[in-house]
Amino acid sequence: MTRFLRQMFTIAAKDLRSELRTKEAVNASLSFALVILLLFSFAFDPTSDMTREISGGLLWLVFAFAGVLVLNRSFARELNNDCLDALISSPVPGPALFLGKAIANYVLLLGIECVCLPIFGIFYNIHWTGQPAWLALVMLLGTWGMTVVGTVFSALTVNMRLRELMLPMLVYPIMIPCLMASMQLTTPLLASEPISGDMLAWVRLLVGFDIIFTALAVTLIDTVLVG
Amino acid sequence: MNDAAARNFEYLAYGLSAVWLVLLLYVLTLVGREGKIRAQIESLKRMVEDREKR
Amino acid sequence: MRQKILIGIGLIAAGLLLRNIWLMLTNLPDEAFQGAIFRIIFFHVPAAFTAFLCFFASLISGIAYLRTQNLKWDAFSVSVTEVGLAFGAANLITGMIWARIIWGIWWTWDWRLTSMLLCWLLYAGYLVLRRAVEEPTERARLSAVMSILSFAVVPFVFFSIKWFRTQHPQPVLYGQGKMDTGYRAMLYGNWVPLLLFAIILIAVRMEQERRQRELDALRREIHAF
Amino acid sequence: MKALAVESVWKYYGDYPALRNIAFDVEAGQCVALLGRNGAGKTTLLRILGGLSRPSKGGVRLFEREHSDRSSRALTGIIGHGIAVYDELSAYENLKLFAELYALENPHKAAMEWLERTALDRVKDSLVREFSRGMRQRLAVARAFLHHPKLLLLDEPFTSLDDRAIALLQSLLRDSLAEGGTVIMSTHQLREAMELASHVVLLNRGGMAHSGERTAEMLADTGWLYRNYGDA
Repeated sequence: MTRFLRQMFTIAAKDLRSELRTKEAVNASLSFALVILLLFSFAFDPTSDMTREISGGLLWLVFAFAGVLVLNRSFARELNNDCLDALISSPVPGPALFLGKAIANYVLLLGIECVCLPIFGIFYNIHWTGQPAWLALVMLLGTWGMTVVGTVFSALTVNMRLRELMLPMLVYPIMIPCLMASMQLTTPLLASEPISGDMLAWVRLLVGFDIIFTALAVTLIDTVLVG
Repeated sequence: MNDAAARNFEYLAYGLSAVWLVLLLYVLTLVGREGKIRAQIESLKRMVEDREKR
Repeated sequence: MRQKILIGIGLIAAGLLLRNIWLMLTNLPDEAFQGAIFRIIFFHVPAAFTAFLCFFASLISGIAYLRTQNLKWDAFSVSVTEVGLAFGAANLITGMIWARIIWGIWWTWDWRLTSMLLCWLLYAGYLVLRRAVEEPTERARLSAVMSILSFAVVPFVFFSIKWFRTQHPQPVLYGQGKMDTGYRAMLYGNWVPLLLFAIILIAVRMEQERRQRELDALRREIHAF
Repeated sequence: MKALAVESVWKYYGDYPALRNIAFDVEAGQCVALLGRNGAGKTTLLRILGGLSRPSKGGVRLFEREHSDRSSRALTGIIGHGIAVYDELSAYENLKLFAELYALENPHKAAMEWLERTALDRVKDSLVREFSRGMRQRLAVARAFLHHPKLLLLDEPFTSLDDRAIALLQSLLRDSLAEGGTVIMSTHQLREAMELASHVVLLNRGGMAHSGERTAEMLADTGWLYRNYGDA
């Protein structure tokens, strides 16, 4: 068990190190996020009350669009020099490989989100600090759901033609329940209202989504990687 | 309520034909695929003959 | 023999269907508020049932393929998904026509409509994924995983419906459905011929898939040497 | 001891059998040359042996263990077509990474030892991206030998390597064989392979054409094997 954890964190550390060294995905993702934030301001009046009402949706759209750029690189990174073969033929179990990569992606996505959030607040005049604990929880849960789904599909599409197109096509419909819940929860939080009553159902949905897809991913990853 | 137009019979007809139209479209794709398979068999046969001649 | 059985099933289905349409038009009274158009429901709902049954079958055959590595399951999985998509489309279109009359708009982002559309897109993605993989065994393996993941999302999609306000008429078969038993019998009665048609389509598609597989193997055999 | 037992392995691509009933045993200490034309199934077989692919029928046993047993992976080393090291990591980081993944006792020491043996210790902190072709190849060899594998699987090892890397690889293979290690390599370079090999396995159209000891005729005349067992 400790060996499993050590291998998992070794993979995560390796992915983070090589990503932070090249910054390929992070740079692309951050600049893309900024462009989307800018584009939204043309779509509607950024100061109106209406913006406030859909702020959660906007924010998570930015996260989802920018996030897929990071997730796409996750397994594609291993294609160079056939590194994926070396990892699969090593004694590292598939789930450790998967979870390691998912953790690396999780950290990267959360980092990007933490950069986007204040920018979003400034651009659209939203005081996002009203419910910091709840907001952090929703971001942690929602991002994990996105990460798990995205990482599995990154492995699934790694050898395919048109990989860059395939991933978003397949991944967004599956992510929708997770994104929907996050959006529903984030909107009141950005208006500094706490989560209570009926809204807790969305939190449960997020937790359920995370658990079920993590379990599915861990059981299916060996089938995906070894043909 | 016995007037056909008020009872929306026209749209009911549209609705029912829509169902069958969709299924018909699917059948057409099946027919198309059948044609493709035929063409593949033909080209494969030609390839084998070509090989045997040489 | 196989063909004769399929033709037989087709005849039975057509007979049942004609009888049902006759009964529908002559025997059943109009629904009080909706007029004749409500009869669309006898196709709309069974089409949705068929579509989801197909998607469920795709899940089962995906698991069966991963267990047995038998490509017949893969052929079944594609056929069933494609037929499910066809019936899903029929469901969406009849729903839109009905909505045009009753609600006055073609489309509304009611959650039942949206989730059907979402499932439709999900399984359309399954077909796109299949086109992107050349090698049959790898295609079978990856698409089996895809169909398992897709079906895992379906309950989440439907859970979320409950928590959104919905304009859709109350679910007709459970809850406080005020559906008359005559209507209900017709709803299920009309499901039978639709299901029979689905079975024929699936059988034809599976046969095509089998021949395509043999062709691919033959081509490899020839090209290899 | 039997290092490897291939038990009637079949591999299908669709309905097409790419491997048909392959069965042979390899004793520890043997060096097997896996021969055959392009498309005969050499790479497919090596991928199955390396755990990168699963057989459709039949099974593989490594050191009397089931192949699916992950612990047996630690005993194999693989050199494929790619160099399988990361461009954006340094030479030292690459070796240490794999030493950790193979759960070696002392990853740092293992990495340093192999950097020295492959004469890369002076550039150990440079990124692989900046390496010359030859240096990258030597690092790839070091990566494969890092965990002292008892079974080496090499896919066309001599085709992509330069002279210095070939010399290094050959000396490492000789050392490994002398210590009782086992080597299986697919190759086109018949002369180099025949000199090293103690046994040969010839594949033809995915089936076994011949397997047995490498004889003097094979060494003297590299075409002999194909003329006698393959269809020329």
